[in-house]
Amino acid sequence: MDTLITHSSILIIGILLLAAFLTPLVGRVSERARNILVIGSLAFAAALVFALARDISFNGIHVYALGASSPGLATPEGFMVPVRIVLEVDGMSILMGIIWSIVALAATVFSLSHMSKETGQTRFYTLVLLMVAGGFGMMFTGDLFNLFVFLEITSISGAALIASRTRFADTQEGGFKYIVISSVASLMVLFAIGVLYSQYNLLNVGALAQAMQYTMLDRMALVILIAAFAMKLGAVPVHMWLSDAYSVAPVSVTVLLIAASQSCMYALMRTCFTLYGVTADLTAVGWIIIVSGILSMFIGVTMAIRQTDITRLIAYNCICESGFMLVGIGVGLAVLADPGALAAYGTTAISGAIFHMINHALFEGLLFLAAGAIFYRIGTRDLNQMGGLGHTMKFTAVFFLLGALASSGIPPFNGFASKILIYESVYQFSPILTIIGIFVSIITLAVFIKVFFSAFAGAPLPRYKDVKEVPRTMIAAMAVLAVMIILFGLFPGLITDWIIRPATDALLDQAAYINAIVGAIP
Amino acid sequence: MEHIPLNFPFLAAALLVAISFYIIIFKKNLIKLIMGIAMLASGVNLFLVSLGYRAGGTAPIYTDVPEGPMVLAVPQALTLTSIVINVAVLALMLTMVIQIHRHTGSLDSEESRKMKG
Amino acid sequence: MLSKIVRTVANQLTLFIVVFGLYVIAHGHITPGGGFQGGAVIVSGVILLLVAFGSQELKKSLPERVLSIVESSGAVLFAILAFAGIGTAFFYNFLVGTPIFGGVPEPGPGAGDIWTGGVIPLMNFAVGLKVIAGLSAVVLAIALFSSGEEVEE
Amino acid sequence: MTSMLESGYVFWNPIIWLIAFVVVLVIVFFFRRQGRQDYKKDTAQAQIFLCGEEVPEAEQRHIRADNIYWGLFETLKGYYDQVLRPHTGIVNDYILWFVAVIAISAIIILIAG
Repeated sequence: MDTLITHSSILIIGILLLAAFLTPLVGRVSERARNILVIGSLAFAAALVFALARDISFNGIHVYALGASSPGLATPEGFMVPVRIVLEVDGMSILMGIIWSIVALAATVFSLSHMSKETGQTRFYTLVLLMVAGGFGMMFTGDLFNLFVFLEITSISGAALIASRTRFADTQEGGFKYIVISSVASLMVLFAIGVLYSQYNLLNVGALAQAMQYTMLDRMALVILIAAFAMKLGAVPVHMWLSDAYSVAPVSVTVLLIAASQSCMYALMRTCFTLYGVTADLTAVGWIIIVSGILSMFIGVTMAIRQTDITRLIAYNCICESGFMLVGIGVGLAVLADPGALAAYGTTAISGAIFHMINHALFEGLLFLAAGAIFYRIGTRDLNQMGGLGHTMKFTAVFFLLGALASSGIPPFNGFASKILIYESVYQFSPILTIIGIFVSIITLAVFIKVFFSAFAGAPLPRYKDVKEVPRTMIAAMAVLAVMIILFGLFPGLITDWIIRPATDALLDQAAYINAIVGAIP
Repeated sequence: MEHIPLNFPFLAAALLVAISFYIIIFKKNLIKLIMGIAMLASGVNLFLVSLGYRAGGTAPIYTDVPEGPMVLAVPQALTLTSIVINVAVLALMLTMVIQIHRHTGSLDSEESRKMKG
Repeated sequence: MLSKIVRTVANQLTLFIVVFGLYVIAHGHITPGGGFQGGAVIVSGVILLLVAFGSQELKKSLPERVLSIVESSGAVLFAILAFAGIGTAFFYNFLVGTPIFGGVPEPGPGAGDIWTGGVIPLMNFAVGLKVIAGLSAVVLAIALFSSGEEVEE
Repeated sequence: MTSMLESGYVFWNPIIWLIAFVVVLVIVFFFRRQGRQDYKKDTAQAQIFLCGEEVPEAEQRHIRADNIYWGLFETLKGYYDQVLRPHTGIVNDYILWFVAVIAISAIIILIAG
């Protein structure tokens, strides 16, 4: 067991990659074996994530050097700097890992039925496993170059998955937009990494953070990194690709894409807090992120209310919700240099944002899965064509309502718990931000009333007389997310104590992150 | 960076990046757009390779090398990885463009915007 | 399909290209090159054949099924080699010091010894397999796509 | 308490909220019980009454998504015209916005930060 925990960070990525490569071979033999392999490897990875989370809460940051003579040996004797590929998992990374594992498992179980009518399923699952492995890599990696590599793995497999239903013209368009955007963003990330490397000859995040001088070139690199990650996570004004890509992808893929966007949010936070951290004065950066967050909230929700395509509407709602996180992070960054303000409300703002990340993945995932369930039965995403579906698809309607209430911040669901943390702390920073936030939340409710009314409510339409409830695996996938939404809503204190607070502390404790790498000589 | 005699490689990389951004933004043909992204990748790769250059250095291979400095091996490894990734990206983009052309019969990015607003 | 002269010359040249590609793969750990580069060289031979014979003809000798299996097995081989070192650490070079590719070269300038590198040459071969199959499949698929034919899933 | 969430100034406890919610629910239900008891199912009482007009079919009766909130969009026409302008759906413009964001934040951070 100890050996398993020691190697768990690489095993999570490695097992998924191995399973991805095995899937085409197994898929030729039997479909059933392939599905068992996919679900089994994802479940195994999820179990390892939880074991690793437990280990980190007791033993602190987990460091793993690939190919070293001892797994924890990041800086061997005779070397001044960390060598080899290093994985570094702290409280923040493992929180993202928990989100990823839950979301990936739910999405894959959902797609067992949802994709069962499609061709090329073996390739679909190969790409899903690659994407999940890439996401875990992004969260666990300890050096910038592997961040780029895993970012590209996630983007390429994500784009291929978006375009996987080649018979529709709009999927090709959405996939193409996604891959253009992500490849430009990733190349700019690589450019920024090159700028940092040119000055310090380092790629490791911890070692770079220690050496950081915050020169002019460092600032340029910071700007490029922030812009690239902001584009990948869909912040206004570089959000337009998000609604195009999310709305056309198969919903199980969209759920994975949400988690991939979350990992870009993680990369943004890692860049700001850990890589630049206290060396730099990040007040201006914080304000840029706040403005972007406010714009995301406002434009996201006003565009959402206009849409008649159900998945596109939820995609705009995603932009709106990520605005809340950006505001929380931005406030945390703006007061990072001021210990008093940080203790008074900065930490709360950051933990609210982190809590909202996990909640966002859960309720947007549930909303998209419910939308996909509707598409699975009636074959259209157009809200104008829908009506009275609540009479026959009771479970889907209830799950959609649950997700909608959580997303609009209605108590006692989890969205409210994280939003109140953000409101409370941001109010002390600037009251106007909170007022905009509450206003946006109210419009979000109006958005979902529109969807619920036009899709589920009303008299049963004759043309949907024969529509049945979706298969059991799809309900199970939605139920997992729904149960987690209710649990997170009812016990927010427990969740914050267990995972959110350690994640916030890990994010703010730059010295511990550096020490785990640079001082790791046994 | 006093080992680098001239800033030519960096200037070339900057020029490549600038030209490729011009292409990506202003050329509406999807194939030209892909060429722009390929050029952007080359620009970034050139930048990375020239970071590791040492004046008079030899290739970082421990086989029959003359005495003297070696150029840095790490940026070359990074560049190779980046090239490999870009091959995959370009192949994926081209297949998608072929599919777009099949569906819409056009390669113009203004034609392929079913989704807007 | 091009003329007979072109086809014959392409046939002869492909052999040399493949041999050169295999050389680049095999010497990946001591000279510039490696799995990807050598694989790309070999795929350039495939492209030569594609140009000379056309995608329809090449599809018969390189069926998609075989390419897919070879590609997956290359990747699986790579992953297994990485996992084999997990007794110490993932990617640990467990072959150093053993009779297989186990030589440790002298640091500094010296003649290259091919019998070194541990798992690295083996990984180069695995990557080479994957790249040959994968890139050939990509090139073939794009050629078939652009000739307007449906590729079976 | 496991469900207590404190942000420093206020606290949020869903259990207390749920208890209050249930109490309000009971009160509402109590008032509802005070209403008339003579409702019968499957009679004319349960049917739609539209000023004596003939009730249209479900297909026509249904309020479609386009019609919901039309007044809001009519009022905010000027705002939506402005917001829709950058949402062109052309992939080139997306990159243009990306470059613009880099340029603006570079100016801000290089000068102010």
